[in-house]
Amino acid sequence: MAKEAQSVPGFEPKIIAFLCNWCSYGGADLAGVSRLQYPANTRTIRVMCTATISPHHILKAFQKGADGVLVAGCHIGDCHYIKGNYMTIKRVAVLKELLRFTGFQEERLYLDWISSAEGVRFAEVIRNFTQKVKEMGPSHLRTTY
Amino acid sequence: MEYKTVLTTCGYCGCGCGLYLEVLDGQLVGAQPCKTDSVSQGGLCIKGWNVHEFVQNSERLTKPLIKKDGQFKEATWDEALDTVASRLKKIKEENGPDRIAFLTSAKCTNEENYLLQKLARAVVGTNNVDHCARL
Amino acid sequence: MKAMQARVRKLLEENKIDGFIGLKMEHGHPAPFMFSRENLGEMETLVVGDVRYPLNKALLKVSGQYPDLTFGVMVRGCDERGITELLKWNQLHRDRVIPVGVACSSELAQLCECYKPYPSDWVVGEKTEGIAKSKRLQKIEGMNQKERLSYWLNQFNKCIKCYGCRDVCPMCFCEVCSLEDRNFILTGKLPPENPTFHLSRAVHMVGRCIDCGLCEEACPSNIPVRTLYKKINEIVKEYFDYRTGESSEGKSPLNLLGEVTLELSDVNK
Amino acid sequence: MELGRHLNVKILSYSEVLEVEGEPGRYRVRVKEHSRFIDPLKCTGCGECPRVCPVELPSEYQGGLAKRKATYIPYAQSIPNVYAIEKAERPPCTMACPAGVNVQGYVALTSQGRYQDALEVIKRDLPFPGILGRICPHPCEGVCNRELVDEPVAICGIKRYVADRVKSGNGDTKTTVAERRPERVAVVGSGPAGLACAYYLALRGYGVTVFEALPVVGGMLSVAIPEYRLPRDILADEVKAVTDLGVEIRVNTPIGGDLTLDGLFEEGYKSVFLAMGAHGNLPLNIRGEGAKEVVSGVKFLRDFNLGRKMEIGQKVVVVGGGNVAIDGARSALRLGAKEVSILYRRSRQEMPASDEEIEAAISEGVTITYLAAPIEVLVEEEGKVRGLRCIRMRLGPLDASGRSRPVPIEGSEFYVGADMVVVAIGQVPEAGFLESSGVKVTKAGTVDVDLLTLATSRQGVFAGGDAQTGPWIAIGAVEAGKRGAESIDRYLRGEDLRQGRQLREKAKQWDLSGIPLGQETSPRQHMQHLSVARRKAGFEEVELGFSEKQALEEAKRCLNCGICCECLMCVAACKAQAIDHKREDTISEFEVGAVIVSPGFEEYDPTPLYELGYGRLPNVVTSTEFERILSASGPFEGHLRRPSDGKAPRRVAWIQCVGSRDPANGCGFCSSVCCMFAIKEAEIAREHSEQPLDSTIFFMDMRTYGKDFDRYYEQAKTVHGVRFVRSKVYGIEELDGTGELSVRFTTEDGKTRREPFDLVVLSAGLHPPKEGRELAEKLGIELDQYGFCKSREFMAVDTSRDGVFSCGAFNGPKDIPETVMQSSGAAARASALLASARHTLTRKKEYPPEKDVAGEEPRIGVFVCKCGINIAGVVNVPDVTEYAKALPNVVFTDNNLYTCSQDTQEIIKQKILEHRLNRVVVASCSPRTHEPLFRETLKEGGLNQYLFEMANIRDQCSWVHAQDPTGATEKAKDLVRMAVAKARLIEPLKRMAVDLTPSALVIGGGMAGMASALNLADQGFEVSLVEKSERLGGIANRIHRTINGGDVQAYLHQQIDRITNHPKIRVHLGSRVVDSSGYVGNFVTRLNVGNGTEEEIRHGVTILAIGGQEFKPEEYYYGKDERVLTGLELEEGLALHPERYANCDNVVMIQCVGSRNEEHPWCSRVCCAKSVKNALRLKELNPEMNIYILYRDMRTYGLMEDFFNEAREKGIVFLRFDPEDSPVVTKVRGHGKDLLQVEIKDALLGERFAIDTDLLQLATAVLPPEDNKVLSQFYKVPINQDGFFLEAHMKLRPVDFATEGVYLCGLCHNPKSIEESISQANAAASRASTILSKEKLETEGAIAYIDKDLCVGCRGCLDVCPYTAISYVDEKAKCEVNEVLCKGCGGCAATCSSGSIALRGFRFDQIYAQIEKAFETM
Repeated sequence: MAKEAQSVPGFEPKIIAFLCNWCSYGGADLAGVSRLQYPANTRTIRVMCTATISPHHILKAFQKGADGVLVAGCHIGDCHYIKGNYMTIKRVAVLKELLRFTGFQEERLYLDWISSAEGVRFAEVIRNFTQKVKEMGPSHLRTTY
Repeated sequence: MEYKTVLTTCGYCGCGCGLYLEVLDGQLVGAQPCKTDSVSQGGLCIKGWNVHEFVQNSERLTKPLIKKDGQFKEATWDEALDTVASRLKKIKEENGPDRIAFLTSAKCTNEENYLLQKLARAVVGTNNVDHCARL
Repeated sequence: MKAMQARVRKLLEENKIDGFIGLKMEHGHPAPFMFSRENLGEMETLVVGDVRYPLNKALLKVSGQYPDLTFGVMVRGCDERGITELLKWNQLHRDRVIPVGVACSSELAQLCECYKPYPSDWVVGEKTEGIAKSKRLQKIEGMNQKERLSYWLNQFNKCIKCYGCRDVCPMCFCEVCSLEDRNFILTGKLPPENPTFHLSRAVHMVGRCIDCGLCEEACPSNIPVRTLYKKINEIVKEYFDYRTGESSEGKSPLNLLGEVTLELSDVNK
Repeated sequence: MELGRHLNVKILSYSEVLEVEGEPGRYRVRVKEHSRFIDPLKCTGCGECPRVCPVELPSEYQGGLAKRKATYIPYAQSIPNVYAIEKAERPPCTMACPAGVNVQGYVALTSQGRYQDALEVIKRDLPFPGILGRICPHPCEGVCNRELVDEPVAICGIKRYVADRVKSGNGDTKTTVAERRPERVAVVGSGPAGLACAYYLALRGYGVTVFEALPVVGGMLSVAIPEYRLPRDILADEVKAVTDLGVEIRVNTPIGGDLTLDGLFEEGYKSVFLAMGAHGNLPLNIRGEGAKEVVSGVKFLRDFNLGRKMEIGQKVVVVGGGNVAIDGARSALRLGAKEVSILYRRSRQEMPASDEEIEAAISEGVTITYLAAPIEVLVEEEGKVRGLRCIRMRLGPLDASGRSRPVPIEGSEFYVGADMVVVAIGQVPEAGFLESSGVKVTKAGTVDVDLLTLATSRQGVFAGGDAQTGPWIAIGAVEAGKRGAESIDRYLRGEDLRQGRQLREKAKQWDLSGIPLGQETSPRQHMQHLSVARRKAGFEEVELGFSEKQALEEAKRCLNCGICCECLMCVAACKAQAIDHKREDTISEFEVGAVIVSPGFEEYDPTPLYELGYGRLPNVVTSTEFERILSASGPFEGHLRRPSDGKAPRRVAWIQCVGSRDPANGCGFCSSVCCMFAIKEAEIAREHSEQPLDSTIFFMDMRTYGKDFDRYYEQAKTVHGVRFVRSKVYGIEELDGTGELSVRFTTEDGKTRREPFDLVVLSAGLHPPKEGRELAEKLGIELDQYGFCKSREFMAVDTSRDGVFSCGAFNGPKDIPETVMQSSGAAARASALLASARHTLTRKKEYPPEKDVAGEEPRIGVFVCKCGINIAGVVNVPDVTEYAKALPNVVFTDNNLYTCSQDTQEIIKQKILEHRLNRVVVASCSPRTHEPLFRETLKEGGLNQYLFEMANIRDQCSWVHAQDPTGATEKAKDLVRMAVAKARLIEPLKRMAVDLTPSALVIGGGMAGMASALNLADQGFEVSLVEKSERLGGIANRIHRTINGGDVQAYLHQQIDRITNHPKIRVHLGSRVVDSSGYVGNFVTRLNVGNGTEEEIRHGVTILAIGGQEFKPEEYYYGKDERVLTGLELEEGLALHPERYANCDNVVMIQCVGSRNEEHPWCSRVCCAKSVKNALRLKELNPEMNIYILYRDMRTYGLMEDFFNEAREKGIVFLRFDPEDSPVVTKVRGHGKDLLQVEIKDALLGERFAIDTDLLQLATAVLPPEDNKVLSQFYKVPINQDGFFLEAHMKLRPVDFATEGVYLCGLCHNPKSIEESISQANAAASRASTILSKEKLETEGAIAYIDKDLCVGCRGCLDVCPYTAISYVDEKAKCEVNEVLCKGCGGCAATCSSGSIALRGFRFDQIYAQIEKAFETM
């Protein structure tokens, strides 16, 4: 049955981050260049635009036991492909609502816009999200942790 | 131009779900559960939904094949039946009937299944007979 | 029944349509059948039937074979929404489909919790008011997160992956289905990965599901998949003010760029 | 980023143009590339050197609000991503130090508390820091520039602190001794010179023996300088540093006695260094000097220091002014003398002893008598001294030593009682014995040497220190020892002694200009001293040295004058060995066909405007500083803080026109952009502010004239509540140190008020750069009165010299869209000039044939990078490499120091061949910066460039998980596994070549259309020009003069002539577009060419230049009274029949008719200038005429402001009205004719009044073209809400459409002047030529493709493509991707629920593989 999801001491969440090459991935690089520190729980998958990310990928990530999924793209209007991120916010909105309805802790899926100049904000987003997922405990889909 | 549905029963397993085969101009184009069937009440399993696919499938065998040095070669019925008969007889004599087993197919009619188990039990003399739907 | 038979006969005789897809009573069971000028004689076997079949799906098969002919089809409220969408999704051609309406009975409407259990015009049945708010949804909305989680996981794990919900659905017209992509859903494993399997199909239903309920009726494990797709239609209405099947204008929100009406704060509530 | 890697762009950064010679098409350019002291090819931008650099200075990029190091890159993503070390000339302190010790180096290191490193810098030139830290008279402090600010830096005290601190922590610097050499060298004398020579010879591996005559080691250090100045343990310790190197010191072995110079050579020494010092004492040569109690200063100190018994008089007189005299006097006191006095024949300034010593002596009770000299020692009968007869002196002319010669004053004798006299008037070396051994000695008794090499007259014998220079300071002797060692080393190696060596020039203090002003003054630290009482008791050290706090404080006072202090810490830290402090500036010369100059602008420095308080009040900042404050990479990381106390401001004010529209201060022009960016800053500040922010903008005219700018202004005003106060600001004061500011201003109603603010932003104007004038001279181009580059009439980007073009703010202040248009325009003009040479110099790389890997089992090579210590410092690279070996399909793994270096690229190519690799994975830094580099290597290695995947284990792993090495290594392994998982599924991608029709279609024959057609034709491309009407010229036909006097009609006809007989242009008059299809490179357009016939044109690019329309108003009796004209109509009238208007008495012009209202909510930009132009023309006709211009905001931006001033000077009256009560025009009877009466409420005066006018000009709006909708459908290009065409990006791609291959220019984009239209037209031509100049159009590699069998033609993907690259093919009932248009955003692939669309390179199965392999246990 579904394990009770609550915070477990010593639990290190596994987070998958979909970053878009032109903006959030650039912000992550800038955080690096500025030597900002943030926890190492995130595994990044680089896509050219967040428009490439389908709900399938997000569901697959959770199915494979990710405790948190971060989707970070360009601010509206900044997208290298002009309107790629228009699709992203619609898809994530629908998927989150669906996850909430089926009892999955939809806060584990987080969408944000981070520009390539916002190294500081990128580090902040990762720190806050990792902390929040840590407090939520392991995903109930996680077979082992 | 004709489209109709033929009510029938799925032969794969023992449930015997009622289903319609969709026929368009003589071609089987789909299967639908029969919603008024007292047994399956409109449900089908994955086999039931695809029960129509093998019927007119181009990859069905039309001639007996015998593998010769790794390659299946077409053979006449006589040649095929002679080969099977001789080989089975040899095994029966050398290792005894129980070293042979028979597995029948849901795609055959009941009658054919009946004949095969008769062949096994009477001619070969073994009870190793089974049917994928545990008929 | 008679009215329907008369209308169909008239359409056929006036060459308005070349075939009518409806239900034919045969061996005591109403079965999907195409009445045409060749089998006018069997017209009286045409029934409305109190059980529903995906006639639109049959229509797709037939019109796919004969793209230049015009066909009639018996439509209830949901089927008409289906026709509207199938036109928008370019699977049917506007002037090659003539629907003949049937208004659903009130208990069928109650059963379906259908919000518009009648087509724009119909020859059989009386109009009953639609149900605005689905009680099923409210029941589940009422649960807290943990209850919802165990409810749905238990439901999903009953699935035998028969793909019946997809095979019966008149709106699932894809040539090959991404739920059969072995990189996405492993083969040879029951129950299939959940909630991925069911939620993926739910997402595909954005701008497609006409809430006809055939999926739930076809599910051998009685999984309330229809509730899931009702929720999808609710989400799409609430976020994008888009009602699937209602108007022949506009496109499903996930299939056009459009304008950004959502803020991050709406998403990360 | 793209520019940085472009094959055909050479970037010479950190460089200046010296000279441009030649003529258009063939210029010789000389460029000086300043030395970065870092090899750009080797530097990987890893950032280790700034971490070890001790020198901090204000960062220009951060507007001085944050710090940067001497080695720096301007900002993290700068291109080229190579560090540079900023160096001024060597600071005076280092130059003044005789031994050349790198003073700034060790002071800077000390300021960072890095004492060990500081000591290492010192010991490179001075082995005895402890000694010199105490006794050196520190000539360096004499020239320290800090003195110009307050007091010099206490350098010597810092050196002493460093020496003591490191010694106390018994650390020491590691000295590397070269490998042993056979030769042995003899050093005569163990003073500072001898010891230093021995030290440096030992370092070079020579065997050294030091011969010391006296029983103690150290020469003057031990026998002259008393212990209270130089404790013996310090001396012994630093001598040990020499003996530790294997140097043998033999005391009590004088040379010259039985052991002679020749003896030394016979004993086998190959070379000798004479460093006997100057122990001989100069006699007074006066009567009675022979008495017993008259003692030589040197002997007195020697006997006392050697502890020999000596009796001391009660009343001691010391004769002399140097250190020996002072030490003698203070030692005498300590030995019990009651009274000690010093006689010195010159004045205080000339005393050679250092001030501290003189001060210390006086404080210990020694009395000093200046300008006095003894002439006779008075002796009692039994020969005992009882006193001195002395004489007063006065200072005469300068003598040889540069000091004034003392001259006795007749009759000024006087008597001084004394029972002991110490003679310390100078030492002289006892070098007599050398004469006999062939070593020449000077008259002064010092050894005669070649001053550069210290070689004496005898071969192999060198000399240095006091023995050679006469008595001088110890640091000089140390330097001599070091130089001697160098000479001996060269002599013994047989190398030339003089080659590459020169003497140090004399150092002098810089003048004030070199010193950064505004340094806070801070007092010089002073050492604790032993109490006077305790000093007498014994020989404890008097000066107690600095505390750590004092040393740090003092070191921080250093101004870092040399900027880089050459402490060489960076050289050690740079793993790539890219740093070379000796790199020279390089001058390169090359030939170019054209020159484009764009040095940008400089923000006006508001400091001279004293009343605004910039520079004085910390919370008054300029706009660029505020941009930095708002920026995420700024000093406060984007949080809104104010500089004074870091508090978040609640009330912020912007003050406009600071350093603009200010003729009195020589900047009469308007800077064009400040209004807009002030509003933008107010908006962004509101977003960044944690609590509600009230922002106020003080302005004269709100000049938001650009596209959508006015809407932005209205929104800021009405929706976001930004307060706009039309006013004149007088000054800003600060309320006594609270940081609160109060702004004093006067509003239109004449009232003057004050308002409090937490922060004030000065919108400083855009001025030509300082070096602009110098650059203009070098390039031979003229500047205008303000220093902006002068443009030619109608061609803004042309300068006064052919072949040289300018763009950007250098030829006049402008915003980003204008700048980008001009930059493309300049490129177009240059391309037209060089059209014949196109494709000649551009390089095309040849690659080996691409190996076909289809069907092969994946064979993956994994290269893990250390990046120096940037990765290896945190991630266990060998561990990750080992781990990668075990991953499926991995057949080769390796790790390297710098995978991006040139040699590693060769290794990768070898490994590809050697192991038949068909996939490459590099685990290093970010693909954003390095993927193209590695793809290039794959291509050179014969592999398809897309068979490559990167794992970012630096920027997103080691750098950001520095404190969690295990976590970082774990993550690195995961990232490598993910990359390998995707690599397995990668397929080669081809970039398809698509044919292209190299011709252009220009729609619209107005000024813009013609300009772009001409430019493209001049570049050699075929052009079809389509004009709807029967004649070219468009709206320009009705314009006669530009505001700066250009003759429009003449230019127009010249253009029309060039168009009509240009071989490459076909003109279609009276023609319309009826249909268009195709895409970039392959457009097909059908024209209706009049009289019913149609023509089909094939073209590669399309330029829309269909102009705009003049708004015809209904109000103000327009069309009902011929005295009411639009601006255009009046201009035509003035040009064709001026006499009609000459005798008007009153003329009224109403601005913004039909603009800036609900119906047309935009500013039509050209009407203000047109009204001023017409008004000035009317004044020319009849100076008596009264002209009133009724305006809402006068928007004569840029250099047009001068005409607005001229208009006011000529008496043209400007009346402002608010839109709510705009002017009312009524017809009224008067003077026998019906008059046009214009009634207005003037905002300035506040009353309403009426003007009867003979002529009413309405400055009417410019509307979008009528066929905008039609063309928008044909070419699938969008229109904005006002009806103008919507460009791809307002600032960065102002002439492109999102749909590739279609461009726009002129009024159809937005209202603009003729010059601006022509600039934009050239820009459009330039952008179009980037397509037409290609032989073939290459598709992107990673683009989407649709599997025909799976697609059901549902068209769900069609409207998700931002580039309309997907089209539905009716006959196939399927969708298809146009590979030329697709940019690879993947939107369609993610939309298609059946999965029949895939984005190459990012297919679903590849992304699933990455997800699955993300975590080991998943």
